[in-house]
Order: sequence, then structure tokens, then C-alpha cells
Amino acid sequence: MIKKTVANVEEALEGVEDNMTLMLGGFGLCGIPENSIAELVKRNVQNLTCISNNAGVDDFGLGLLLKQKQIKKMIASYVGENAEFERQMLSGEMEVELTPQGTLAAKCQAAQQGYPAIYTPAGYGTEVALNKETRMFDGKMYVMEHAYKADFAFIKAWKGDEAGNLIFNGTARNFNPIMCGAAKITVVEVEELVKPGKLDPNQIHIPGIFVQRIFQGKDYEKRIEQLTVREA
Amino acid sequence: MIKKTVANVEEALEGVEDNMTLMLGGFGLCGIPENSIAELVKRNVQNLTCISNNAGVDDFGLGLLLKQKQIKKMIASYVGENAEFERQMLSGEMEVELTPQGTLAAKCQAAQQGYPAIYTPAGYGTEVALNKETRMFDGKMYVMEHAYKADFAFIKAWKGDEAGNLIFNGTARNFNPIMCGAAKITVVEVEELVKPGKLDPNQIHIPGIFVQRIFQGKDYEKRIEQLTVREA
Amino acid sequence: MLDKNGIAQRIAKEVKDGYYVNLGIGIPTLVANYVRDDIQVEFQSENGILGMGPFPIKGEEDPDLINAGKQTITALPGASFFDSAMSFGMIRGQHVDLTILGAMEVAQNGDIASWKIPGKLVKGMGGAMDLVGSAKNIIVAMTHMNKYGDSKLLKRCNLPLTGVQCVKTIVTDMAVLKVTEEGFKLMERAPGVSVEEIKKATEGTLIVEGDIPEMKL
Amino acid sequence: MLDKNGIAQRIAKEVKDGYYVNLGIGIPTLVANYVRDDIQVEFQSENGILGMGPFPIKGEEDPDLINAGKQTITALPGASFFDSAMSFGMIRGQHVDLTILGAMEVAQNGDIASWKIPGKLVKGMGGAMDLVGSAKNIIVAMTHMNKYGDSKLLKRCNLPLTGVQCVKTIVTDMAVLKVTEEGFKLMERAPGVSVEEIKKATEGTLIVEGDIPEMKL
Repeated sequence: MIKKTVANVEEALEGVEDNMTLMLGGFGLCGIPENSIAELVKRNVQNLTCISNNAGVDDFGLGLLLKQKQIKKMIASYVGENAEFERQMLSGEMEVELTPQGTLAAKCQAAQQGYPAIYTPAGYGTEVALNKETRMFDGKMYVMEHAYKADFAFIKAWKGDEAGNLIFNGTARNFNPIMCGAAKITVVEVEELVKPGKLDPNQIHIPGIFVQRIFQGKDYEKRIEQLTVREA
Repeated sequence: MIKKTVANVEEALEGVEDNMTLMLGGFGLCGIPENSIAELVKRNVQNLTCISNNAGVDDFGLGLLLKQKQIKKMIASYVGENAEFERQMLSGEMEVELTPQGTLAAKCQAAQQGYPAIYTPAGYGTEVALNKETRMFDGKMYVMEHAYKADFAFIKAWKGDEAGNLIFNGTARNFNPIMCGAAKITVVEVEELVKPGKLDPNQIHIPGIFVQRIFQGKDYEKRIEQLTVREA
Repeated sequence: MLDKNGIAQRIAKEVKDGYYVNLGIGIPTLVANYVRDDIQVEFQSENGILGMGPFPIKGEEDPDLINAGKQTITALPGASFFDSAMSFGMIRGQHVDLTILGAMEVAQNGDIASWKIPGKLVKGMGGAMDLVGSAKNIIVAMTHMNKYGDSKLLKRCNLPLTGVQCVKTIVTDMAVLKVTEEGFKLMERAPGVSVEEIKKATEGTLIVEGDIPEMKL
Repeated sequence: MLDKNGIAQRIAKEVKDGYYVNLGIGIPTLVANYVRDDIQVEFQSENGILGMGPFPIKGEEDPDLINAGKQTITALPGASFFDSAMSFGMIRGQHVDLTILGAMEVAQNGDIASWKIPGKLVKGMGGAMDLVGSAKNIIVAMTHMNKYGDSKLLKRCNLPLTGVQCVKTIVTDMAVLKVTEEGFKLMERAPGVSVEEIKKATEGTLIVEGDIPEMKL
């Protein structure tokens, strides 16, 4: 077994520097690496390129990095619900690259799996496909999209073991598994870190080979963005 | 919930005809759809193209179809350990297309996931890449491989529910999950068929959307090809 | 004229037994309320769930269980969770039978614009481009005209496209229309809406053949 | 001259702390027996396991738990199972640090032939083409000469290739060699084997610089 545990979030983020490209798991505020984001804020690294499906809200998630103007470029599929983001985008302080959600997922997974590029029909005939190679297969047009390259990936899992094996919970899975191993260094925070052998090898969502560092996270807020309930 | 259960293997194989292309899960004799193979033998459908990592042994697995000369063309990565196979291949009775194992897996998964083609470095510069498009990405050469098309996929899972959700066991997983949904009709046999809600939704390996028919298999032999043990 | 619920109710009739359905944000979300309960249907949400159930009872919400609109949801028996690549694999691989989504504009060739108004705020396309680029069957749910009274059924879209030649059916507050090679084919009128009114509200070519029945809800 | 176990033993020294290793069939399988137990290593088998353990004790074999050679195996604590696409994703994505496999021929430019003898029976390449096409570090384990006494270290391969310019290191019963731009660079001699003997047994260009030490096992 190859041990991937680090003592804490400070050690987990060792080597994160200005101008790096980061991938961050999560969909909306669901399944975001809260501890790593807090540490990125604390370190105040600058000029980051962030690849994440969303950009958080004003006072949570990636919104915390935006507030400190740490993000130079944001690659995301949906950036609504964030006034500061809007301001920085419209003023030109921040560059924004909008990518269809499935394409974003595919580009991360391609990086993980060693595919240099993939073909997707998403965005064909739209401005997303501008200056991109397109190609017909079986009478249908596809856009070629290249795998992402990133320096660090910050992942939130539910349970993990010391070997880096991960299990995610519910829809907090989202982009987290497919960003593992898609960056040079994958840092995972978990709600529950267990000894090897405690997780069923048949039920691992992501094997530890895709993980370089894992630590026990703490103080999870797990904020709900749109609390919606029905009558009992 | 959309119910996918069929009464038995006869109903599960309804519509299988001569000249069809079939995908069959399994690696060696591990995780092969024993019940479906037996039914294919019984139906004696002819001129089949079979996509499967291996071709079984003389008296088990796909070897049973070979014995009846039901296979016109075999697409596989490894066909050793089968004398009848050898005979039919050398005599030209059967066409054989050898494909690297990872490429085989990728072509199945591409069909499942709606990717028309993928790029892999496997086989570049070898006879496997003859007459195939090649391309450089980041200084490395890749071969373009198209997704497979099949009429039926025959899958063996460990547990499944009536909605078609599947869980595989150990290394019997292999090609089974990635062939689900890679054919027009995916037929799954399981060792244990349970009611919806009995499987943890967090632990499903393949969601039922990729499955058209599921049934409770029986009389599994689960033959071991290379029994290898150590001293206690 | 139908209200939002009326549009959802009409669209629900297009949901057939055995369908996997992806519902977009807004009116499409309401469709789930009107699907017949004697047929088998599963709802997919592209953030990673199949077998999505109703909103939770207060106090039972789970921050790890949301839909693509970030709303708290529940999972029905037979549900499954998966990652975003697998989720869009289902969509791209055409395993999802029906996609229902909103739009700002639809062109008579099936083009759809739904994600961006230049010069105004851009929120992003989310999964819409993947959905319209892949789905076998796409129904657009929208009002026939925008708030300025301009038609949203056009010869050509003015706004940046979400996808090309993909919309099959449009259900508005005024009508049900099919996209055909010749233009929008009027299939049904909303209760109390005349063919003339629909013609006036449709900028694109409207094809009216024979008597146009009133919708049955 | 080393026997099979000797080759495996020498290769085991190339396995470093923190390595994920894929072992081919034959001699490579034996490498696991010689890896130091004070370092952390995990073995991957491409049919779908990471954290592969030793063969089972008799009676504890599980037909659902085999390696790529179809042998019954065990899983160590911290192991995981996965499908074949994920398995080759690990390989293609260069997450596996070291691949050790057998060969029929290696050329001095790093080409390898290991899967086919034209005119004879073809068993198939299995995962070998994926492994050699992707791995960062490839060690070939083989005898220096074939059973007819012909060199297997060649200027150019005669047999159909498994992969091009990919082999980094070769450990034979006679020597350890590195593939360099100029040819096979002799690094170590097997105990009792002279540089002259290695020269004679090597058809490709052999580079001998300075004193060539004897292997330490």
C-alpha cells in the first residue's frame, strides 16, 4: 500500500504558487473542497486559472477567492448567482471561458485517462466551437476538445483511506472523481479518513493511484444554495 | 422506476438473429455471461461477429459457440488457450481481428458514452495501426479508433435490481460495465436480482439506463482457468 | 393562453412509458408534477442522479443531494448517483429519451438560443449545449412571445445559439408546434387561442394544415 | 548467467518506493517476490485490480479474483477493483510508474516485438500494446538469446512490433542494458559473464564505457 496521507491542509497545499492552473471539484456549492479553498484564501496566491463548473457565491466557495481577486481566469460552465464575479467579468479584471458542462467533464476525464482530445457534439455551430476543429462522424458533426492541463486538483470526497481510495456521497460526487489525476498533483480532503482495508475494494469510486495527497477535512459548512422543500 | 426484468434467458435473447454483432463481457472465463452463452448455443444463431476480450476455452465460454461454428468473426485482444479457435483461424473458417486490450475497452466505452472515436497511443507504429488515421498531440503519436457498434451486449453482473442498476464483483467487473449501453440492446444476467431500493444508490457501478433487459441467472459454474495457490 | 403550469401539463403528455427524461430549469421542472403515474418514467439530473424524486420534506434536506438547479431533492428507490462524465455520457450516448428545456428563441430550422444575451450578463450555458447537441428528442417549453411582445419563434435566431437544428417540438402558452423542413407546423392551439393569434405571434413560417385542434390537457 | 529468478531479483531493485507497477506474464510476475518490504509499492493488473496480493492459500481461491494471466490472486488492504476502461486509463494516463514485461526482440532504438510470430500461432497482444505505448518507464525481462542462440537485442526488430521507441531498460540473464540514442548501453554484467560474452550475444550496437560492474542482487 502506498500511503498518501498528509498531516493537514497546510501540508496538502505545499507547492501551490502564483500563476498556477487549479481544478476544483463541486457543482454549485455541493461537494466543494471547503478546506482547500480556505487555505488558498489564506495563502493569497495570485493570478490563478481556475477550472471548476461554477464560481461559488459571493461569500462562499470560489467566491472567496474572487473577493480577494486571486483569479485571473475562470473556466466554468455556469457562473450566475455571483455579483462580484459579474463585476470582475464585466470590468475585464477577470477573463472568463465558458465551456459546456459535459465538455468540461469530458476534458477533465480525458486528462485523467490519458486521452489527448475528445469529440463532442456539444456546442457545434455555436460560438463555443469558434476556431475549433470540427469533424463529421456518421453524418453528425462533432467539435474536437483537448484535455485540460492543471497543476493542482482540489477534490472533496466523503470517505477515503490512507491509500487514497475515495468514495463520494450522493450528488456531491459530480466533478470530483473525474478531476482526480487530471492535474500534476491531486489533493483530496475527506469527511472521514480511514485505515486501508476499511473500505470495500469493490466499492471504491476512485482508486488511490489518482491521488497524491489526502487529509481529514474539518468544520464542513456544506451550505445549501437553493433550499427547496415540499409539504409533508 | 423503469422496470427492466424479463422472465428468463429465452425472453432475454429475443431478437438475436444470424449475422448480428454481439459484445460479450468477461476476461478469460471470469465474469462471462454463462447463461446467455448457453442460450446462444441452444439457438444456434449463425455468422456472428463477437466482440469480447477473449474467446473462451475449448469447452467453455465462447469456445462453446466456436465448437458449433457460430462465429464468423472474432474481435478480441487475446485468443490463446483454445485449440478449436486456432484451427478455425488457421484454416480461414473464421476471421480474427486482434485489438489491443485497452483499445478494445476504449472502443466499447466510447460507444456507451457517445464518443464517435478516441485517440490512443496503443499500437502506433505497429500493424494494428495500418490504414488507420494517426495524429500527433503534444509531441506524441496517437491512433484514432472508432467506437464499436453492436446489436446486443451480453453482460454478467453480481447483483442487479429491477431497474437495471448493476454491481459487479472483484475482477469479474472487467469489460462488463463498459459494454452496457454500447449495443442497441443490453442483456444482463445477475447472480442476485433484488427489488429497487435494495442497492445503495451511491454504490451502483452501472445505472439502469444502460440496460434493456435483466434476469436472474442460474447454475453458475464460474470455472477457474489458472488455479494458482501458495503454501499456507 | 396557458400559464406555466398549463405548458408543463401539456408537455407531460409527451412523456411516454419507459422514458428517461432530463428536465431543465424553470417550466420544465414543473413537468414532473403532471406525468401520469401509471407509466414508468425516470428523471435524470445532469449533475449526477437518475431516479430523482420530489423535493424533500422540510428538515430532511441533504446538502449532498441536489438537482441541476441546485435545489434540494430526494432519490427514489432504484435511483443511482454518478459523476458528471458518466452523466453526460448518458446524454451524449442518447440513452436519455427526452430533453425538455426553456429557450429565448427557436428558429424554424430547429436552432435554439437560450444561454446568452450579448451586452447583458452571461450566466453560462451549463449543460444546455450538451443536451441539445445530443438528445434524440427535444421539447422546448417557453412563452410564445417575450416580455416586449416580440415573437420567440423566428425565421432565424438573433441571439447566440445553444445548438443547431435540434429542436423537434415547441410547447408555448399559445400552441404546440413541430419543427419541419418547411417551418413551424402548428399542431394544437391553447384553449381559447385562435390560429390567427398564433400566426400573428409567430415570426417564422407557420404551417397550418386543416383544422387545428385545441389542446387537451 | 542468471536464471529466471535471478532476472526477477535484479529487476526488483528498479522498483522504487511509491511505485505503482504493472507486471507482465512470465518472469515479470516473479519480480513481486523480490521487492524490498521496507518500501511502499502497489501492483496493478490490467484486468482491473490495484493492490494485488500473493496467490491465495488453497481453498481460498475466488473465481472472481484473478490477474491478467488468469491466475487466482488475492487483494491486499487498500486494494480496489475497477473496469477495463479505468484500468487502461491508469496506464494511458501514465499513473502507473513502471511496466515490466517480456519480449521476443528489442531493438536498439527501444522498439519491442513480443506478440506475434508470423506463420506461427498468434495468441494476441492482450494489454501489451497499451502498456508499451503509454508507460513512462518500461523494463524488459528476457533471455539475452533465443533458444536457437540468436540474439534478441537487435539493430532492428524482425518480428511484428508491439511498440516503437519505448523500452528504457533491458534485464537479461547476461546483463543490464539501457536504451540510448547510440545503442544498447551496457550497465551491468550478470555474475560470471564477461563483457566479451555479452558483446557476442548482442546483435545491436553495444556501448561499453569504462569498467562494467557485476550485478549486485
